[in-house]
Amino acid sequence: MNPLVTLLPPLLVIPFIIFFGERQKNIRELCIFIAGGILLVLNISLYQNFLDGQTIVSGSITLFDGLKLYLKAEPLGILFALLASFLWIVTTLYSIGYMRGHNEKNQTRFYVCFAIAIASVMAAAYAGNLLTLFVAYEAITLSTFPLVTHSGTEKAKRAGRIYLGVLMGGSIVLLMPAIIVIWWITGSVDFVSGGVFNESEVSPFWATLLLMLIVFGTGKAALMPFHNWLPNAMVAPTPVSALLHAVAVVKTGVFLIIKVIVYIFGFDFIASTGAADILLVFAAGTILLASLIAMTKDNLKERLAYSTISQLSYIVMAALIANTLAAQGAALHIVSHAFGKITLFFCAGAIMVALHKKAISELDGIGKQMPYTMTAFFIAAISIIGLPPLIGVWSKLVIAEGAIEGGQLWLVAVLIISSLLNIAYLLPIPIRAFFKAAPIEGDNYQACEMQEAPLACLVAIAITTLGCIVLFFQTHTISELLSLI
Amino acid sequence: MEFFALYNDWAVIVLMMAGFYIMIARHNLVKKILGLSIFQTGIFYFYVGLGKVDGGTAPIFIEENEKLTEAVIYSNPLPHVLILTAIVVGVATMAVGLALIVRIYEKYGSIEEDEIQAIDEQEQINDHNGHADH
Amino acid sequence: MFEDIAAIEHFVVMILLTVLIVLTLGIIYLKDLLAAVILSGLYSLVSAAIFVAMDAVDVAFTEAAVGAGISTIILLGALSFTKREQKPQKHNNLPALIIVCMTGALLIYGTLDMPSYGDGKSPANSNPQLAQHYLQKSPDETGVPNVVTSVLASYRGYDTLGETAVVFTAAIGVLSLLGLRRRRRQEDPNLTPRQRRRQQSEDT
Amino acid sequence: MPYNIHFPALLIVLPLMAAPLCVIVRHSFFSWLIAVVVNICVVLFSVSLLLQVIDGDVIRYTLGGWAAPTGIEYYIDTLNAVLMVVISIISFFSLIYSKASIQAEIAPQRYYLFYTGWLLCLTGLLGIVITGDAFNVFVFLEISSLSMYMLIALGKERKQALLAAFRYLIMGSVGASFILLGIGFLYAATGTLNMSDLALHLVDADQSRTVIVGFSFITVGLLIKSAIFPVYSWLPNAYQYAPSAVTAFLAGTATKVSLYVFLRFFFHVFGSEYSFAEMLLGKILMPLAIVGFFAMSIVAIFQTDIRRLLAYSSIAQIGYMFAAVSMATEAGVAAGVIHIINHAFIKTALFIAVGCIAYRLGSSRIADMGNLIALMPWTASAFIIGGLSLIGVPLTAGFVSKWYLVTAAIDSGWWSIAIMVLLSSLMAIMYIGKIIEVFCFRKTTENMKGADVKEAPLFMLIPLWALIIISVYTGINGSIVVGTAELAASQLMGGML
Repeated sequence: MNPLVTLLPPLLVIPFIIFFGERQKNIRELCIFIAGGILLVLNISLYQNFLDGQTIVSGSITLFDGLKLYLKAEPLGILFALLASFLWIVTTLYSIGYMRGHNEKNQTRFYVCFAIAIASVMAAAYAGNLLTLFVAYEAITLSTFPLVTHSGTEKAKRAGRIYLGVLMGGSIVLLMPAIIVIWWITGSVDFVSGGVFNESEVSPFWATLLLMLIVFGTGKAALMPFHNWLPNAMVAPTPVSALLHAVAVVKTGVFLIIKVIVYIFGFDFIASTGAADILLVFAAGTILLASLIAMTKDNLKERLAYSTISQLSYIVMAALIANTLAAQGAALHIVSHAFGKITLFFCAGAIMVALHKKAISELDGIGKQMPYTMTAFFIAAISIIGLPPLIGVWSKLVIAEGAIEGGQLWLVAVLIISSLLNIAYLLPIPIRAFFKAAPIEGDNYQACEMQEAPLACLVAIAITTLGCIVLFFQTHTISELLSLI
Repeated sequence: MEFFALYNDWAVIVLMMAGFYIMIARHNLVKKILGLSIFQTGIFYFYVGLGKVDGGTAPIFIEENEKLTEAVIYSNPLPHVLILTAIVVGVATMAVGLALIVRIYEKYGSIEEDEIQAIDEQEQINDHNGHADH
Repeated sequence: MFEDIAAIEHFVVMILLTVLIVLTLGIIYLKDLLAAVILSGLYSLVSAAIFVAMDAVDVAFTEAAVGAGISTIILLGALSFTKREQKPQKHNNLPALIIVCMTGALLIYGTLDMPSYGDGKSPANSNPQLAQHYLQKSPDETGVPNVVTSVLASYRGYDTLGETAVVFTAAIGVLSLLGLRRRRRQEDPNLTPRQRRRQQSEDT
Repeated sequence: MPYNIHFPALLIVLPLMAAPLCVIVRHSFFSWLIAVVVNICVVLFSVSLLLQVIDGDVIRYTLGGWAAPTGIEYYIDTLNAVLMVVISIISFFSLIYSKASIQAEIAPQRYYLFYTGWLLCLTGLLGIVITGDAFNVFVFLEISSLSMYMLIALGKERKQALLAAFRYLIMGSVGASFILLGIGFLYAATGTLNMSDLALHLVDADQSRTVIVGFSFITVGLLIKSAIFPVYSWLPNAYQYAPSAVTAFLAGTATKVSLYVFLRFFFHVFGSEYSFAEMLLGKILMPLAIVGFFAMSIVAIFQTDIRRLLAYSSIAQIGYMFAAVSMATEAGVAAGVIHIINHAFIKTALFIAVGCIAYRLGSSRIADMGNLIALMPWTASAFIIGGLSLIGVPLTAGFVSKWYLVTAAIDSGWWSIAIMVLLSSLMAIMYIGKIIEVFCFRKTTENMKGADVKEAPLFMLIPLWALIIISVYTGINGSIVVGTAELAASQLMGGML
């Protein structure tokens, strides 16, 4: 099967979204569900085909001078595509509840941009070479820009400016030259097993520089000091924060880094040149620093954003360790963090819709009003921290094993410390909700008629929470796929 | 001889540069056009001077079928042709420039570049304020 | 003997160029634009004389007719629609002066190495495919006794076509800039009879 | 005799002869029709010429039957053939667009003069590009310049346009006089005016000061004409106040043609060896180009008028082109040519989009353009695509340009240039981002509430989208432009005589 077909459902649904528009919301959203379902089915059948040993390649467009755009399925991409398409359905379900409950304006534009972003994510997941991935990366930036500035307030516009500036600026000023140099040195930007570099061509200094250009240029990976856009982007509606800024967009960034390390540089090359050494420090630093900052944030979404920054650096770090085990850990963490973090964001959004509360300090005692939501929050937080029986434990474990195999024991220490920090900034939230008494004056309490989040939201939360649990027992399927790298 | 030739070369250059100076330094628009004309005339001398041959005469054959002989030396006709074209081009430019000046005077009531610029800037400020007041 | 004639020619050119420099200074410093325009007309006439001294009689004719005649007329015409006086301009423009001096120095540098004035052997005058070709073959090839005319009309006739186009462009330009203005003036009841007459004569 | 043997002559003569015809008919619609029909013919001729020379041949067409260098000849290789195609296509689309746009900008009595001037300008630009004779360049330069001054000044209500035109006239005349003087020095040194012949003679005369001075004067003259960094002052006002169709036309062609003459002189006539190795032209131009694209991009960010913003962006882009050709390598020249072509289409499209907006809004202030994406979705989205192309986002023509520019810089070891180019893209993101933000997220301002703002007329949208499609197509299928440009560069660098 041609991986290009995965672009079709999200793109073809756009005319329907525009056509039904605000007038017939139910039909509009039904269309999105159908498209999401088709997309998921397509991705699953691609996955089956791949397991059957077929090579899945699309036709190519030649830009100029032998530079091509084409799609090709490989294990990492399939995993990413499956993840994104599954969560798209869940998020759509959630946004129905959220957007209506929150009375957002311009919902049609929201859904259109969302669909374009998903199509771009599919293109990124199946990108056959670095150029295609780069194109998809830019498309994601552009299509999510209107989502960040959705509310049109001054704050949103400012966030939009930073968003565009860091993501597009970084990609054009740092990432693009890196791609050009790779092309210039090797004459190819294709993803090849084992990488395209050899040591005789590139000195360790240049290799380090090139890798830094790529890792920092990929602003979506939010490695410090290029992380600032992510907390700012939290002005977007919560479904956007949940799917895009916790899963699709940021994961495209780390996905790009993993792909470049696995298929362009190659583990051996990185190991022999030591190109990743400096960056490992940056990644480890980001993990700890972002966790520390997260503790200081009172705004729930912002705290989650910093948590995301920290978690993304796990993946970057794992990729930089540059061995097969760590890379598998990185891929696994993409999945585990996706389920965990999307649940947390869903819960944050649900609290906002139901109780109009954004700050953590206001959450005292809400566990009584929103028991389901807060239970889900608790489970997801446990998963992020990395305790069994939740998916999060596996990914951290594999990354740690990879670090040991790569001889980087200090990274294990970083992992342990950061897990403690995770506990420190995540667990107080459900604890406040369940064990602290609600404030007495009760002004807000009376004003809010809604006790729990809208049903659509709750269902979505339930699905992702279940995902966290079920995947704990199903890791072997993922490992099986990843062993094919 | 040498002195004359050198003097003439330099005089032509002085003329050109005087014209150039008027063009870029004077604020009066008519003066600028006059400067252009002087500058260009300087270039014409330069060209025509290239074609001059000592002891030569104008390249016109007096009698029919007269050929170039050793006895008569003619100056080079090509620069003359080029300059005929350039003179006409120069006057054409001058005409367009003057027409612009007439229009500028009509709209601004001035033919001094600095005054006109001041008027423009003032109006821009007014315009801006006008927008703000709206 | 040639030496003498050449020397006289050089000398004449020298005197005339000196006159021109004086005229140019006048044009720079005169505040009265009308006077400056008259001087520029005079300037063109003197140039015509220089062109004659340089054997360029056709150029001299054109300069006298176009430079001294037409240019002066259109300048006077333009002045009649605008102002006679130039606003006094006190400060001397130093950057402009520097640019001009640099350009002048460059020019002088360039002329030092050039074939000397009146050199029949210079590349320009001896090129067999251009200058010499025109002088030697033009009577046979075109049948016109005036070589300048034959080059103008035949060898480089395309340039002349371009020249015509330039004149046409300028005419269109002037027409588009001033055409409407006159119509508006005619509607103006406050015109003196003399102004009106002048416009009518211009229109026809 | 093949049917197409006289295409080169027809290419020039047809628009030239059509110009008086427009004056004779004196009818606004018919003069437009004449211009369009002639322009279509010119497009066909130039495409046919390009097809003839695309194999690497050179057409030398003698005028009046006198072989060059005695007479004047046309010299057509890939470089000028492709440029003629670009000029004629841009002229064609701007002309279509002008039909509706001039209604708001020019008095109806003068429409026919407008089209006459347009045809003359087209003639002049094509004449400069096609000719193989140095003096002839000057003549046609004046035709195009004079008609440009007139076209700029034609606007009905804009008195600033008059001053802009006059300043352009003064600067343009200085430039043209310098070029004339430079050609005079070359003639003094070699005795010939034909470019290819000059190239032959200059090999012997290289060292003479006469040639050096001629070289310098031509350089300065062309730099003024192409509005490179320190001598750009005429451009912003001219672009801002000219009728919008004229701006669209000029932005795509005028400075590009000067750049073409630059390439022709310094690579073909003087030879890259002399221009860049001996005269160190690259060392002089490169700093100007870099300061140019940097400073002008920054200036563009702070503009409040969208036309002026694009004008400064144009100057910045000219800096890119000069930076590319200053490397004096084949890849550099190819990158320059690619950018000339791509930028011509992009900038014309952007100016047309701006014209459409101003047509409906009656204003070109950025602040007045709130919520345009909803009011004029087609126009605004076209502008955004064009803007992304200016930034160099993948799948647009601008990306191809930037890719080649950076590759060429790295190839010749100018790492710093590559970095500078990319950093200045940040500025492009800022000024385009600023406009996109206003289009999409600012509310309609109070003083625009009353105006009946709706989508631009179809007649304006068609040329706009045609150009956008061209520029996106050349971004996706870049091989056409790249292949042609590389061929042109190799011919130019090979010093084909």
